[in-house]
Amino acid sequence: MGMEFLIANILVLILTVVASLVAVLLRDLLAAAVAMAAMSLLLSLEFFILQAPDVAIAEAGVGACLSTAIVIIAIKGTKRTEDE
Amino acid sequence: MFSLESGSGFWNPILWIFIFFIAFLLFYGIRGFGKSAYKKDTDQTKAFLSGNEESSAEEMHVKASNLYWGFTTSMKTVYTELRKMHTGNASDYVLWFVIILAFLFLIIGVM
Amino acid sequence: MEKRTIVAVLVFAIVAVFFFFSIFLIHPFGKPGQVNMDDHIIANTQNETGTNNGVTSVVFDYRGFDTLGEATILFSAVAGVLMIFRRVKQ
Amino acid sequence: MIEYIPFIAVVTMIFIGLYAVLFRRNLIKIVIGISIIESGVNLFLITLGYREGGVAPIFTSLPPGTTYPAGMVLPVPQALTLTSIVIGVAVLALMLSLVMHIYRKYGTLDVRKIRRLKE
Amino acid sequence: MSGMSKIVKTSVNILFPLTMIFGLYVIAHGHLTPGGGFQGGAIVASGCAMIVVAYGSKWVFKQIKEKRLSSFESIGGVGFITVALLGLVFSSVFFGNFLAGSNLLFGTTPATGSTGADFNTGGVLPLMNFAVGVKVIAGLFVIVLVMAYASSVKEWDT
Amino acid sequence: MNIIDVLIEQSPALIIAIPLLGAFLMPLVSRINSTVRNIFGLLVLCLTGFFVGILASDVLANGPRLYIFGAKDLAVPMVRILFEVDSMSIFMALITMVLAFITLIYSWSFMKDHDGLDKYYTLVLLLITSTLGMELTGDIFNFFVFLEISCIASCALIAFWISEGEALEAAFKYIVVSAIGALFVLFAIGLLYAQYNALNIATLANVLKYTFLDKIILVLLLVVLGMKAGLVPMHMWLPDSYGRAPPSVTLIIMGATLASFYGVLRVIFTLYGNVLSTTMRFSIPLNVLVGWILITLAIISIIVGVAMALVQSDFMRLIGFSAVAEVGYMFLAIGAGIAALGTPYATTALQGGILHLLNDALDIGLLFLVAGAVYYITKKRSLDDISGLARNMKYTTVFFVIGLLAVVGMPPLNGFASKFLIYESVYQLNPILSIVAILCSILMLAVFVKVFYAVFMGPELPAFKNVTEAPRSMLLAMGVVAALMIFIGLFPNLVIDALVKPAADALLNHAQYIGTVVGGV
Repeated sequence: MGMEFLIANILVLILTVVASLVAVLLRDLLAAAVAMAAMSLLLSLEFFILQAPDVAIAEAGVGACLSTAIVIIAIKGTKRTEDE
Repeated sequence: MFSLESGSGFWNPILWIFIFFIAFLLFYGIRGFGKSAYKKDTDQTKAFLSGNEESSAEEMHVKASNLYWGFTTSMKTVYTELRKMHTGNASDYVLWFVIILAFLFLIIGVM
Repeated sequence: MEKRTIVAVLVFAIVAVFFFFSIFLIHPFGKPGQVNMDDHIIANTQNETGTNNGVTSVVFDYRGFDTLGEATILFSAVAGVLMIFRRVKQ
Repeated sequence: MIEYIPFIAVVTMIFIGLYAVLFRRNLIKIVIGISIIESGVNLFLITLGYREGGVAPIFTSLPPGTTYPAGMVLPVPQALTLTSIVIGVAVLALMLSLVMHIYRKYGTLDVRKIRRLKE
Repeated sequence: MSGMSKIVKTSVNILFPLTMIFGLYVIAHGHLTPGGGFQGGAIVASGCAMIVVAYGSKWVFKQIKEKRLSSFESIGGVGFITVALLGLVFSSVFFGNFLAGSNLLFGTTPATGSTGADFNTGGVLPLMNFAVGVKVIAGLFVIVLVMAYASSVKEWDT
Repeated sequence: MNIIDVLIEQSPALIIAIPLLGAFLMPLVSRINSTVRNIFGLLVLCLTGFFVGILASDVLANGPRLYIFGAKDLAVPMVRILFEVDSMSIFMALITMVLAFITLIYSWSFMKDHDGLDKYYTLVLLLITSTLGMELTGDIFNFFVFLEISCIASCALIAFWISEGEALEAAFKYIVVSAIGALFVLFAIGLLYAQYNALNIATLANVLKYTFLDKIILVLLLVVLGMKAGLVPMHMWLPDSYGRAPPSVTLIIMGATLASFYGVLRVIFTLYGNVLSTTMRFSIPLNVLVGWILITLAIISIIVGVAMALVQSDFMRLIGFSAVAEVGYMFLAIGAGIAALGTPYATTALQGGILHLLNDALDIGLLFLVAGAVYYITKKRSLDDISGLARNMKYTTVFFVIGLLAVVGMPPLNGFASKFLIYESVYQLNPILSIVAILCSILMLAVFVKVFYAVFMGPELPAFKNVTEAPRSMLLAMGVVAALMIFIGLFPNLVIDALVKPAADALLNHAQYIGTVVGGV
């Protein structure tokens, strides 16, 4: 396995995990939705690195775009902050 | 012919109905020996509540939730635990799932 | 801490330990052990399905029935969403 | 250890999502948690299908010098992941529309307060 | 959502046809290049979601009824299952790829190994890609549209 | 070639394709009018039922049948999806079809005044399709896909009464629980694929070695499917959703639940069939371990289900809790069958469990239909608000009494036949289990006597002076179920010989299931 591949792979994976952690921990739901979009985008990049272009396109279209749109619509229909 | 074998016993509905019918006839016959002085709608059929007036049927009706009051009160400790278990919280439902998952991991996974 | 939190953390940890332990028993990343099914597909996709894209041949031909199920899932989700946002006359 | 890093990322993502479901109180956070679990499982399937130095299983203008089948990644997990992604968005849409409706009825998104059905 | 500023609307007007063309390209070339019915459908549906964001869901809702979209989705699904059933009729097995190798429509078999892009290959797969594409476009768009409409009206009569 | 042979050969695919096509067409058809829609639904179900019938007659006579999607013959690695239909699958499919017919007939009257019915019938057909698919499939990923369809369709149907907040709440809880469960199933499938590079159940069962990963997979599949079947303490979604779904669809949601139970059977007996009796860990055979785990959970299910049912005041929620207890009886029987694998009474226990599956579907189904009729007439859920309905709803009362007697296991109704087999065989494993089961049965009688007293006996409330009998199609549906129950009660041996024994043998004979695929290369 090439060194560049390894570094890119690990970097993207760490960023994905960090993005998902941010999406879970943020109080502001809109920011969490954006973090989720970032996670999906990084995930689709990871799929591309792992030679799965089909899945990468699907994840970019469905996960990063439509899912985020749906979540933001739902946040707009309810309320924005997480109250404890 | 129509019987169901379980290895140690058998169950035959047709035979059971036949025996039940005979038992019913016997019971009916024995019932005939009872008092024939019973008359409907006389004082002898009225309930005697220490001389108090009998309430109407609506007032006497016990609501369904109070029906087994004695049982539930005597089993109070069990029922408080059971009610505490059914919190109705969606996260708790998932938590129970994870608990069973952990238990079975410990039992099956370690063995 | 509440009792629920303690229990939750405990079982969470147990399940996590088992999961983390189990993934080290899978083949190392990039070196799949048995590959006969996938090799068969890669070798035969051009002859059997006439398709250059191996993934599409799996999605629509070798495992086309799953794709029908997938389309059905989307269909039932749409039916569900439309049903939930229907107007109720009262 | 370094060979297992993608798998570790997968399990970490699954448990981050599970954490959201178990410990977060907001319904939309729970939904986001389920979505993260789903992403983790998708990544798991793709990771299983990767073959060292392989290219995508597409024959149109293949890079020269590719040997196949040994030089291609496995196609079946990719197909499974496609199915799983569509399932994910379907479940997400249904859950969020339920959440929107629940908010209109209950006036809150706190999971501890949405429990008229108990005992 | 009553619609956004003029700049947004204009840029969406330019971007939307491009997204549409790209999505349809992905659907049509699903059997040759990465992509297919789902991926292309998702891309087109995101373009439509862009329209919903820019123009407001009420305006879009006036233009196109959700019943019509749901019928389109049904038609896509029926088309998919019909292709599968045609396999049952012509090659006597459900999901049979009866066009592959028949030299009819999409029936050419490509040479093995690295080949150029020959559009006329794939058997029934391009047909299924189209059916699924129609279905996914309509399905995802109707989900976004209905949810956006429901979140934009204050009280819906339930 | 005979036309019937061709139809039989194609029937596994058509059983799925026809209701699916019907579901896709339903939004278009229901634009015409409601009568056409009802007739269309019935037609679709009749066609499906016909194919299930001919497939059943063939499978019961000639053994398991394969159907490969997309090709005539198997390639050596099982690359394609295939359906493998044996007697157990077809038994489940027959139950599903019966429940589907009853649901459809009942819905005609029950759902008449609602709107959104095109979506309702679409989802009903989708749920039936997914249940049939789960039961017939021989591919584990395909099983997951159908499981997911059944989750989504059930969730949407549970939320059908959207103007009640509780229905939405129940649906949300259901979808959270089942989405997470399904994702864990997908993880388990990934682990299976990683080890053996196959997705076919028979192929996997042939090469399974019971490594540590296989233990993880077993636990994941067992727990998720157990949760979907309603095992305590993962049952809490079940009374919520059964209690709040329209009673007409509770039947087929119950069909999906039973399909999950079938999944448990398939995982234990077929997927782990080879290793089940040959693996010993710390001098305990695997089958004893798994069997006693199931028995423990089953006993807890029975006790908790009955105890909670006793204090409920909502009619349908009460039946939901007693459904949990009935699921416990089924798990008790198969747990005993697994723990004692190889002995003659294990087979009896298994037969009892499988017969109880049929009886549970009919008994609890009839009670839900009666509850639905009461709700339809009075529009009230709480038992405290209803009283004295027996005066005006004579037929419904009779059906309720039949359901009551059957569900508590009174002779000579069908519930007794299966519970008799369960008690007798479990007694030989451990007498205490049997005693607990019988005691809980008696408590169940108390539960339903309370319902009978509250709903049908008692003084006539002024609000219900002028109530009438339930509409005719609802009575017809209830009558059909009651007739089936009396028939099974009177002639249990006919059903056992014709359907239950082949099903139990098919489960125990995993070598045949595997050999049909692997040997047929």
